[in-house]
Amino acid sequence: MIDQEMTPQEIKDQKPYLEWGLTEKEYDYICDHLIHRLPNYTETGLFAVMWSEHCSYKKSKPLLKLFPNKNERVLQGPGEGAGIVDIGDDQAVVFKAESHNHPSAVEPYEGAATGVGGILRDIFSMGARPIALLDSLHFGEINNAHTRYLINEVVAGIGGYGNCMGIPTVAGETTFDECYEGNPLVNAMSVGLMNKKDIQKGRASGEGNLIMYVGAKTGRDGIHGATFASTDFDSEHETQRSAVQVGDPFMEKLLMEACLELIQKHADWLVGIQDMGAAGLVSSSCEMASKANSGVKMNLDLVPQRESGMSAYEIMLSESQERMLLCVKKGNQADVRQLFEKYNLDVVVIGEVTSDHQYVLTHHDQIVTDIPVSSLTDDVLQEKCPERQPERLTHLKENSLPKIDDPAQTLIDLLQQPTIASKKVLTQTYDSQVRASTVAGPNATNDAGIIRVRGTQKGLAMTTDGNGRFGYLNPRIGGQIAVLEAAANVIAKGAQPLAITDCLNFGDPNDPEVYWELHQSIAGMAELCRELNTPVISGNVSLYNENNGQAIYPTPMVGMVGLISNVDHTVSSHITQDENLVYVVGQ
Amino acid sequence: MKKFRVYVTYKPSVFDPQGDTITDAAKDLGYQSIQAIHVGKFFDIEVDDSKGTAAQTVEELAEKLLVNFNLEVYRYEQLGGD
Amino acid sequence: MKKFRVYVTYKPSVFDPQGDTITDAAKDLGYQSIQAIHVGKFFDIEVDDSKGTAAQTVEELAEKLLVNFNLEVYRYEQLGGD
Amino acid sequence: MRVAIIVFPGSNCDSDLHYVLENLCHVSAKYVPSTATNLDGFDAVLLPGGFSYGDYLRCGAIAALTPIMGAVRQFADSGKPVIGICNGFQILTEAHLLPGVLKKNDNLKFICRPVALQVENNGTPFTTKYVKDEKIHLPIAHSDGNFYADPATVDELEQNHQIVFRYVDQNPNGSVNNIAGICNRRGNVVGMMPHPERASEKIVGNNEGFKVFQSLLSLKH
Ligand SMILES: Nc1ncnc2c1ncn2[C@@H]1O[C@H](COP(=O)(O)OP(=O)(O)O)[C@@H](O)[C@H]1O
Repeated sequence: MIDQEMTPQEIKDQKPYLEWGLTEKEYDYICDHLIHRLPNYTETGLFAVMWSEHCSYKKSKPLLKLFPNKNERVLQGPGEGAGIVDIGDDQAVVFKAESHNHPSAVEPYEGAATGVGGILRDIFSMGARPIALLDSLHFGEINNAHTRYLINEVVAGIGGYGNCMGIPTVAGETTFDECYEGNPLVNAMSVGLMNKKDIQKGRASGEGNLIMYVGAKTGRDGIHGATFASTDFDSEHETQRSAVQVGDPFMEKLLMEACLELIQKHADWLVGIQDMGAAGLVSSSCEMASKANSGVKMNLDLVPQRESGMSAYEIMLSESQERMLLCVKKGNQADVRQLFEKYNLDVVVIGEVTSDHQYVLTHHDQIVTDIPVSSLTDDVLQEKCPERQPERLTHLKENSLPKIDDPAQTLIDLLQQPTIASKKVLTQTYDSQVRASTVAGPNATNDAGIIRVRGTQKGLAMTTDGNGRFGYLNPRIGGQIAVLEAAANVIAKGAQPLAITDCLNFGDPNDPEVYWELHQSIAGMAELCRELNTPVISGNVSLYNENNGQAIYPTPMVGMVGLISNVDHTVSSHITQDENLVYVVGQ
Repeated sequence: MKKFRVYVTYKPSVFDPQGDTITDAAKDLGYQSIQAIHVGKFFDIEVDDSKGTAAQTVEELAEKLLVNFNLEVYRYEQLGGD
Repeated sequence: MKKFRVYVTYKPSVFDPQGDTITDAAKDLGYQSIQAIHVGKFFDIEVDDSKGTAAQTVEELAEKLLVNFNLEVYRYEQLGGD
Repeated sequence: MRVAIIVFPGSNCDSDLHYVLENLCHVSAKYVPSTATNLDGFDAVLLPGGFSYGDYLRCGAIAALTPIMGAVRQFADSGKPVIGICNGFQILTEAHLLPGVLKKNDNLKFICRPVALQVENNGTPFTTKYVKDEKIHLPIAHSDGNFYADPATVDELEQNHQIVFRYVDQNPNGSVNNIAGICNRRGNVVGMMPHPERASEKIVGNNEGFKVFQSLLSLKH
């Protein structure tokens, strides 16, 4: 892709960074205030990707502050791979949701599969064993051949990855609406279980400690995937895309077992661990250094590579899957190497922690990057985004309840809606029972999935819920309803709601109306989270969900986990006998 | 009737975990001389050619149904026929 | 270095739903001239031939690993090489 | 009784078997890696489900060639009990410890759901606690569970009572003669697609598979 790299001056003159998503204002700010010189090609690429919305949350961060994220049970809130909640008996539950909307629109099987792979790494990098997967899928109307292709491939991709990993998919949701045509929403959530003592963080501290790379080799997959996910999605990008990320669940299974063995048996060798997710090596390494307030220096020649002739830029931005970055105590590198080699995984020391707060990369014996760590992670220019209530809402009739003449026919019509009809044909292709702990799986009679906690009486109920139509009619109430529906589903299984994770699926935030919707939805969700004492412990923002200029409905997805104190006492949601009495409780 | 064979392979830049795993397995079996194994698939297609458009049909079919251009490339040839 | 291609197909007596499914899909797409589609896989194998036993290695590998004789048959050929 | 659970790279039902044996059956179960070469001191060998080597070539094909399989063969030849469940069954066929092969399901999809089975042979070390022709339900979870063998082999299996479990009511995957599980001629090596270890406790909805393990426990040593 890049044979001859532009010089810093050429970059300044020709502005290739605009295409990578960096604005002129940001570029100038970086030159004048952060590094006091012109960035070279590699550095410019690193800034572009780290300053993208996907990595920096520069647009959504001010709104995310509205969410409550602490309470007496929360052990880890947002900011790490996943959030953690105490469930007693020295155990904790770990969970997070992640969107893979844009990759799935382009290559639905691999997009969905690698979405699952990514969320699982977030869970096991915290030291937890994943015990369940959930998903939230929103497609266009089913009467379209391309939509049917997307559905089949996305569902096959989720199953293909999760089944192979041996993690049961126990709940989820699938809806169909025209607004998602061409821009399906593919959100995956994973729940893990751990002993509190095993909690890990992604940090690189202690001068001289080693940065180790483990897992799959680096290829040119998904270069600029992170900025790609952060710019408007139109057909033009489809052809620009360099290489699709391909998942290897077999390698990830080995990686998971190796990482869990390291964490659970040899925590003393380890300083920190982080998944290489979006923006791969650059985001994991600079975030690990930033969180520990240290510097890091790495030699890119040592990075295991699948393709020849990769540039520093490509190595750093590659989104090859099934890779982890470790910070290992000096002196234990041979032990760690031995452990990973037992699982047939690549493992190499690629750098070390420094004390000078600089981010330094060498490639082919040249220094290709030397910038402050904080310039990539903390100094991102915050943007104030204008917002405005959408036109459509000012004219909304107060009372637009549909008139129903023939309730029986309406009921039949409703039941025929794909969104309401049974999803069995899809969910049967997911292994929902591996790990032999599924008390309730995906089934029309289950409002939430339940996994029992072996060795205790406890169970964990979990659900994903979102409804773009409510969000469209009233984003604030839509946000409230998403949390409320999740809570109702968990409570219906006899569980006490603990906390939530979310995926905020919205359109282009530069559109003031979309930004308003985002703001309102978050405010509504936050209100309900406070009310229910279910803080937001992790989550993900997916913006620019548009197809040829038309935004999707505001679709915040809520993933909730609840604790069941005695799993023997859960009830099913269906009517089990003739002459059972039906009650309506509440308003 | 004509017969065609369509060969589909991964693009060289695309990660092929299947091929890599099989290569490793071959080496583990003691076949150290094996350098690389790549997996591909092929489709043998019998087409009625009374309109003389069989080759074009095969191409269209490959592009619409048999090949995923995000990941794969293809090539086809005519086999013997009557 | 030599390069071989090993073709693996179902025995004619074994039912292959994949081929039928693709044939149906092709007809659904409107390609009525398609009579039948059969699916096979191939393995492209690069072997070091400094001992002159590359072909034999490929055969052994096919029989031990690549082919299941309950279902499948194989055939191989040498591709260009140096 | 000492039970070996073979762990192949990519096995994922190994810990479920371990849990059933240690926590529900209270017998000693040890994980044995596929790189090991002997099974001395064990009384039974279990090959778990999962995706050994990612199922990247054919299900079970690469696992069948790992070092441990030589030891499993010896163990089986000595008449001791061996069972392969799901991927374990696929591995046993690929290793020719059982005849036939597991093809892709005829709907070409992964299927996870409960199925109805009939116990056809209650003489194997894993089925003595069942009554002959007993109808049970067990979960299946596979994309390649469609048992196939040439007609002569199938006849032989039928004649020698080597069909251990048969799907009844409905055949989920297209397997010949509705075969869900078989044994070798001697009866000590069993392969089955359904997962008894996922159906060994009421709390997970079904305990009709537990008798597979109880049968094993009741063996005399
Ligand atoms: N994409 C999916 N993945 C996993 N489970 C799903 C998915 N879609 C629906 N389900 C499950 O199927 C069941 C029925 O779902 P749904 O029809 O949406 O019912 P409800 O409206 O009661 O949530 C639930 O158990 C749900 O968790």
